[in-house]
Amino acid sequence: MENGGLMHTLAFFLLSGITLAAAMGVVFKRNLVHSAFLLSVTFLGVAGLYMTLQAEFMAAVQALVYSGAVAVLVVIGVMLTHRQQMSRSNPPNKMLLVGALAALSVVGAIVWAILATPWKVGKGSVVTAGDIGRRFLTDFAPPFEAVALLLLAALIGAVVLFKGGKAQS
Amino acid sequence: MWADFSLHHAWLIPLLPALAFAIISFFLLRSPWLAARLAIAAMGTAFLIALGVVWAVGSKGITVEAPFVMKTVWFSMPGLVASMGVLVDPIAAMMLFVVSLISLLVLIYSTGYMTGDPGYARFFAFMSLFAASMLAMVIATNFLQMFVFWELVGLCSYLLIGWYFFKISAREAAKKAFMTTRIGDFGILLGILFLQIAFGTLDFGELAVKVPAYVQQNGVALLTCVALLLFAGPIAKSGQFPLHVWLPDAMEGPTPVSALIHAATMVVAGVYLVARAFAIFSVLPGAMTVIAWLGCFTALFAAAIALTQREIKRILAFSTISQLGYMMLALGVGSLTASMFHLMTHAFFKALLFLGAGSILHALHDKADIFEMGGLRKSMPATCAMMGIAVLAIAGIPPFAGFFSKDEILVAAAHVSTPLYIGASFTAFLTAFYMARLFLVAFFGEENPHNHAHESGLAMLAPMGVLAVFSIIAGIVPFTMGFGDWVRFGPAHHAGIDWGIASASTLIALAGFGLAWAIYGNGARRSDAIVKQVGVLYSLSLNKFYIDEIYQWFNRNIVTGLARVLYWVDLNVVDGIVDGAAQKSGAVGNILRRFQTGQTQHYAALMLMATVMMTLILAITAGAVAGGGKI
Amino acid sequence: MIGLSHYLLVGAALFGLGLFGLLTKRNLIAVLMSIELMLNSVNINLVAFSRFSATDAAAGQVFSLFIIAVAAAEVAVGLALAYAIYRGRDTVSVDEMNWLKW
Amino acid sequence: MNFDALMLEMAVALLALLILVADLLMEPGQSRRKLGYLAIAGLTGLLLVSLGRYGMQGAFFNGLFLQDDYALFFKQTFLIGAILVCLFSLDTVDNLPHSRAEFYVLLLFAVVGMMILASANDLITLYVGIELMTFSFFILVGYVLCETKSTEAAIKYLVLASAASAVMLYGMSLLFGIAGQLSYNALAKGLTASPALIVGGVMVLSGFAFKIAAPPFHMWAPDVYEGAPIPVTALLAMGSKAAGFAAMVRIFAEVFPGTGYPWPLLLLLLSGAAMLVGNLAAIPQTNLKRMLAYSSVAQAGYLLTGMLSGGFAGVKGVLFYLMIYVFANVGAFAVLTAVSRHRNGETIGDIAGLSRKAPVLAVVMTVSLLSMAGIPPLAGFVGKFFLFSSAIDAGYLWIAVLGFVLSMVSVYYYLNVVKSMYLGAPADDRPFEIAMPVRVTAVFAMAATLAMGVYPGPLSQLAETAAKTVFK
Amino acid sequence: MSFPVLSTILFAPIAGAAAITFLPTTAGSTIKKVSAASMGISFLLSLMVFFGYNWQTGGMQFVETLTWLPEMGASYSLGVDGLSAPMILLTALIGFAGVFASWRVDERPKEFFILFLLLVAGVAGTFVARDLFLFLLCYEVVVIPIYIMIILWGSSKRVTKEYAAMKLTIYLLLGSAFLLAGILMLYLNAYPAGARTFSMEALAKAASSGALSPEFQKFAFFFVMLGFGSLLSMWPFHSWSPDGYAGAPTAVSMVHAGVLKKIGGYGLIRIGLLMLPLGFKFWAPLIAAFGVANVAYAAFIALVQKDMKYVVGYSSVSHMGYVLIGIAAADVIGINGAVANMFAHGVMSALFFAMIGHIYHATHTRHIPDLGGLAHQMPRATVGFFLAGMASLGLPGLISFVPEFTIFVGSFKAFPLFAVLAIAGIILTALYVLRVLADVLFGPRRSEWDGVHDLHGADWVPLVVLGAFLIGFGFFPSLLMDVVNSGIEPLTPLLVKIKTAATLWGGL
Repeated sequence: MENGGLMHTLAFFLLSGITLAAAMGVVFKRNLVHSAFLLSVTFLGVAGLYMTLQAEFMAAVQALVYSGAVAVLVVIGVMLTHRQQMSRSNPPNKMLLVGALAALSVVGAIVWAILATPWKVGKGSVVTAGDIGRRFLTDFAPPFEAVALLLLAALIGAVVLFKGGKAQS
Repeated sequence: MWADFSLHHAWLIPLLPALAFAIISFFLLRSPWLAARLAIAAMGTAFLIALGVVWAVGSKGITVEAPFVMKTVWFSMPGLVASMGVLVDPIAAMMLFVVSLISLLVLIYSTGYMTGDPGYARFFAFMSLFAASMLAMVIATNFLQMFVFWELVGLCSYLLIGWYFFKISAREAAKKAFMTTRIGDFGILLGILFLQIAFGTLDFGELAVKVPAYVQQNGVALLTCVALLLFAGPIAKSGQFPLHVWLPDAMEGPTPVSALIHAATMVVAGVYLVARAFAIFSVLPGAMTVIAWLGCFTALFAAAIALTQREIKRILAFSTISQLGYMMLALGVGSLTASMFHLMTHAFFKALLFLGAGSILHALHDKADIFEMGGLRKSMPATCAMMGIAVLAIAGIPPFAGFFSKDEILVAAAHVSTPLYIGASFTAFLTAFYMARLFLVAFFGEENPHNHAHESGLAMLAPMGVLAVFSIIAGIVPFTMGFGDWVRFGPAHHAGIDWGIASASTLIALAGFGLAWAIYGNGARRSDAIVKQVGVLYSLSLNKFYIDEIYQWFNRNIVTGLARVLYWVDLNVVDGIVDGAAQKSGAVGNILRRFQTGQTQHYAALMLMATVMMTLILAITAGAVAGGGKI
Repeated sequence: MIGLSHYLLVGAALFGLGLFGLLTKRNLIAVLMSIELMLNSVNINLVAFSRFSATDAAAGQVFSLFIIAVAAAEVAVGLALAYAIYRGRDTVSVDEMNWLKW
Repeated sequence: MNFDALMLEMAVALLALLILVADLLMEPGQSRRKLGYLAIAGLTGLLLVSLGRYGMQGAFFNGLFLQDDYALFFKQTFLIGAILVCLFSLDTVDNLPHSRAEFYVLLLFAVVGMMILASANDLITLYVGIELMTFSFFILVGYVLCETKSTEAAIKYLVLASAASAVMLYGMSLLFGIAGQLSYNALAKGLTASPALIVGGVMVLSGFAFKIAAPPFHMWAPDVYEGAPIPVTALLAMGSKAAGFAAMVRIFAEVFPGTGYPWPLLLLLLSGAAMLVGNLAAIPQTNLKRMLAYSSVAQAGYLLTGMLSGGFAGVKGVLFYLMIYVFANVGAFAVLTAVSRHRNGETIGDIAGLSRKAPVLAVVMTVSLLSMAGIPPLAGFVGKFFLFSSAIDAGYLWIAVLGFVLSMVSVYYYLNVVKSMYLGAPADDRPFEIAMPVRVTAVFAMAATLAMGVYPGPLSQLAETAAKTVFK
Repeated sequence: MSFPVLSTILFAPIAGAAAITFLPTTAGSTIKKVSAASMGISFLLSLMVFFGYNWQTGGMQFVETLTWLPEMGASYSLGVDGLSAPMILLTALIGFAGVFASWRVDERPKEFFILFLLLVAGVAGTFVARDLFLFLLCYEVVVIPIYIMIILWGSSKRVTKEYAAMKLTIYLLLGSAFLLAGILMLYLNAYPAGARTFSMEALAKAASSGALSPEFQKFAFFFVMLGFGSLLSMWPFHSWSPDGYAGAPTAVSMVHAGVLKKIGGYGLIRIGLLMLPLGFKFWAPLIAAFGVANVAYAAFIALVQKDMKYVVGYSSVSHMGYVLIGIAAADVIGINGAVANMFAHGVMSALFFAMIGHIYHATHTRHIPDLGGLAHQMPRATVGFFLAGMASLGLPGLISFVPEFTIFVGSFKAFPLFAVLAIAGIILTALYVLRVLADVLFGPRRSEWDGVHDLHGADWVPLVVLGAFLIGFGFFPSLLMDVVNSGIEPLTPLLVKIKTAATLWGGL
């Protein structure tokens, strides 16, 4: 998807529309399962946006990891923890007004920052998977190792929390 | 040779009794016999040295203007040098002689009077301490040293008045004495501070030069106030008008104490202070008139009260206050000689009167009301005779001591202002009357069947005898040997007897005796009814013009009242603020704690609000700082 | 012509929705989902910046890859905890988790 | 690519994996105490090795991972903290119903996270360091599954930490947008004054404020500290706070000063709020862990004053204070472990009469609490002295006065604990047996606090050299 | 001095405390002997220091220095001059008497004597320190031992002992918080970043060399005044002192009233006057006004107190008023008097508390209306009580007359009105002292106190030791005044310089 032209604009609006609609669905739907599915739709929308930004590797990883693994995990989580009526399984709490106020004020601040800041938009550059790979193992080697440890820790943690629960119940 | 030795070792006089006090209190508390002998021995040697000093002063011609002075530094710092030392001049010599003699006699007397008292040794210790501090005050070279021993004397009077401390009245009397003298000390202290700051020295010699010079340049106003402040001390110590209330209550102490301290020595300390600093007072006419009039009024006032008192020691106490008024009057009118002369003679016969009263009380087991005595002349002839001599002396009947000294005062008063003279004479009349009343009621009339009196022992009568002799000769001998040109201030005046005033005063005294004989002559009981017709005056005088009650009211309501108010303020206001602040911070803590609702989403909302707030703060301040500069 | 700010605005909207979900959803898993949304919006920002204005573009995308990894781990641990609390107290609603207070 | 820089981190990670494997070799029922000793031995060895590495300067991975005295000092703080925590919690861990070895593994992973944070010189390493540490703590906090309080605490920590890190990430993305690069020195040059910088900077600051529990971002601390098991609370109070400060000081030293915005003003507000909220809210507390949580919020306030001056004196104060805070904390939590094992409760009532039953522990607790309050001759006094003198030197007088006054107010609730220990009657008369390692740690912590209070020379010189590397 | 005298004075009690930790809690008498021995050593050495101090030459003697915190300019340096020689003697004296005054403590004696010895060592440290950091360290180290001693061995009469202990501790610590801020400001502004130092001489020179502007000195001194004022129980900050003393056990109130309060006065001179002269002069009228308030206010309240310890507590507040006025006069005589009065009041209040302690131990009550006529049963205690009463009255021949007189002379020039009001205070002091003496000692014999035992064995020591100083320095004041003068006289040029400096509302 080259940058200029009508096609790109059309794609952008379509994809962002899908993403935002799905996101609103995730947040406002009462039924947890619907929210879970809408969540994976959001992830795919975002992957599409990456395509419009010529970040093919990112789009692939997004689609694979998020909508693949994360969404599935969420659905499993929903199944594990809900036995009663699904339609009322995702109610809002009593803080709707306060929550809305807080969220709007933060978004307002961010929008003010985005619009008022003179972003120096350069000629832009496209990043290939090769560049990313090389950077991973040269400059960002310590974080890379750290993320590995982190995933291991999460793995052990999940196992401990589950196994512990079984032994106890 | 002895004279030289004693002059140069005059500081031994106070030191010996002080050593006696130390030895007794540390070692001899449980061996009374030894303690008494040690005290008397020490006092005796001190008396001998005093005689030596008198002899030296007489032979060497040391005068008031050129005293014999020895000084050492007590403590010093830049701007304030305090020294201790010995200053001997005719006035001091006279005082040394009188004080050491009477102390010796009273100590001997006490061996008899105090037998059987559990604190016998302690009594002699305190008496020696008193004698030491009195003698040390007499030879003081500067105001500070005098003030130091002035307060020590006050302490001893507190201890000795409160001797029978198991009696609440004695305890309160001691406290009252100390407090009243303390108020006087406040005055002296202020006076001393003025002198120290104005003249940089407290030495009598230097002040005698500097004060008159100062008065020449910038007038009397400030110095009169200083003088009056200094005079506040004598008002308290010598029981002058407003602060005399403690002296009658001081009779709670044992009689030897009253004889020595509240008749002969301590109470005259005030007179001695004014005499010692006469160079300052004499150049301040304003102060002199105040002293004179206060003295006269006190004399009259005390005599009026003494008329109606029923207890023997109270009568003598008021008579002392009155005689002290006389001495102050003499000083006020400018005659140092008359005042000192009367001081000496008064010391002898007043001590004798008190010792006599002591032997009566000793015999009648402390029954003090004279109307319950009566007819003691038969059972106590010696005491009666000696008391008679003393009464004649105090009334001023020639040739007894009192006549000469009182005559000097009347002559001096007459020269200055007639109203003072009239007042003084009328007081002389009252003195004669109440002394005669005491003598007649106590010794004449029929025997009171209940008390079976008996004559006191030799230990008590011997000292009274010596005092009786002195009461006779202490007037005529010094008069003839020119006491005037020995103890004087300014030119020596050889006033012979001014026969006019002398005869007038003798007649007045005899009139007093006559009136007393008329009223109390034969039946003592009936006589009191006559006196009652005088009505309100009688009750006023009996209750000492209610001055005691006024002071009590003031102390209870004003002082303690204010104390309670301040205590309330301290508890509720000062502490209130402190505890309030503690409560408040605890309360704030609780409020903050309540914020912790436990709801995760409340926390998240608060965090986001904080982020937004911080953005605003930064945007505003950044805007204000226009994008530059550090806060 | 679609510029940097368009993407940033989409990101901002997504971030706002995620935030709203976090604050108002009673169910723990819904809260986890909202957190995922917020992380996604950050990724959009990063990729957009690396595409339009970054001098070191690759760094942006590397950063977002790390974020994706961490987000995945987070969901795993989150669900494990949700399951643990569900087994302990039979509820996953965040409101009732207020035993620890004051 | 030089792995020498990563030596410490890799060694700890290897130690963790070693323990994981060793756990598999042991039968299920056997006590895991030996693994604990293995962890302690490994960490102590590393600590001794690291002592020799002072003076080795160097930026590796083209400037994204720093190896300097500043980072080394922090790493030693983490190591000491971890060693002492492991030491006094051997028993606690041994009595856990399940997965005892994994406790040590996760603990070591947290230590690795902290170390990476200390050396991070770019946003990615910073973020990953924070997440690694936080994730290990998520699980450690929720470790006691039989008690739902621990799980609740873990959930609260997870939700709030993820929210905070999401906000921080957004801030980082904005900074990346402005500067175009991620490493600190590049950011320092690239950041131009603009609204995005304000929002981005504030968001990053909020992330840090959450990590060091400065109000109004401190709400999670009391609940999580109370819910988590004691060793984890101790490590949270020491490790995570210190790591937070390590990264925060570096950023506020290199990245933000040039941007022209009054960042110290925000730090001032945070510091004041921390002292006020921390000290005042602690007064009514009865649960000791909760009280220590509020007290650690207050300590964050004192530490923030060190950052105001922007000179090496302030940073030296922060480094010194963090090190002695480790010892004070270890002392207090060691005693708390012994008490909670004896009475399985951590309220003031449970600690009553401790001076009769275990006088040594009572003295240790008193010394640790008073060191936090800043009473001489304990180390806290010297630490506060450094911090507040640097603040006054930079002109912020009133925050120092507030600091002094409030640390004296803090003496009030510390003395309440001392009072109950010395004056209270012991709740029961069962003999009070103390495990040897707990006793050793407690006495060692007290000795260290006293020694550094009376003779702070060497540590303050060490802190000064470390601080000078960040601020020339 | 090759042999480190001052360090031995400082560390003898600490060594004693350390030795006691190894003794079993049951060995009560050995504990007491060890503490008596260690305090004895430091008492003898301090006697040697005081009488060995060559006051003709003056200046710092028995000096010792060790490097401690070079980069902060703090060094462990000890030394004694005319100002601190009497104070260190006072500390050791009262510490020694305090040990014997608590010879009857049999409940947890081990902790009691360890804490007590640490307390005395801490206080001694403040007086011998020539380094401000060491001063601050010792200044605050004493607060916690006092707290623990009050809550464990104290007595709750009007207020619970816990309240009294907490109030005392937090009040003094808040005061010290302000003091720390003030001293930090002084330390930071006296010398530029590189050459900072804590040595007191150097800081004193900084003020005279003009490094500190008058405004700064006024501002910094205010903080220092708050700190030392609250320790010295200056008028608005005095409310901790009566409760604190009434709640504290005998030995603690002896040391606290006797010595700890004097750190306030000593600090006001050493740090306030020497290091911030213009600030001192500016605030001097306020200090004098508070001093007068101290004297009158506390004296009146002492009049209506029902508990003996409260009477002495308020009396110590009132006596500190004199010290404040003496210091505020800012002239050699006044300050000489103030320092000497601090020593005098220390000895006097220690003896007072020792005697009250004995009476309380014997009769288990301090309520004045219940007591009375104790002279019958306890003649020896009466002598001690009477001696202390007379000394606090300012009776010549005892220790406190000469200092008080010197204060009056000194302060009369600077603040005539305040001085007169203060001198009126001697009447009020006499009133409440005599009231206590009369109500407790004299009066009719009460049968309920017949079985009461008088001073015997160890109880004699406080009376003999303190009494010796009361009378000794009373008859020969130059022993004390010369040493103090040698410390204050070198200040004359400084005092002359600040004589004309601006003050709060002009001299009164």
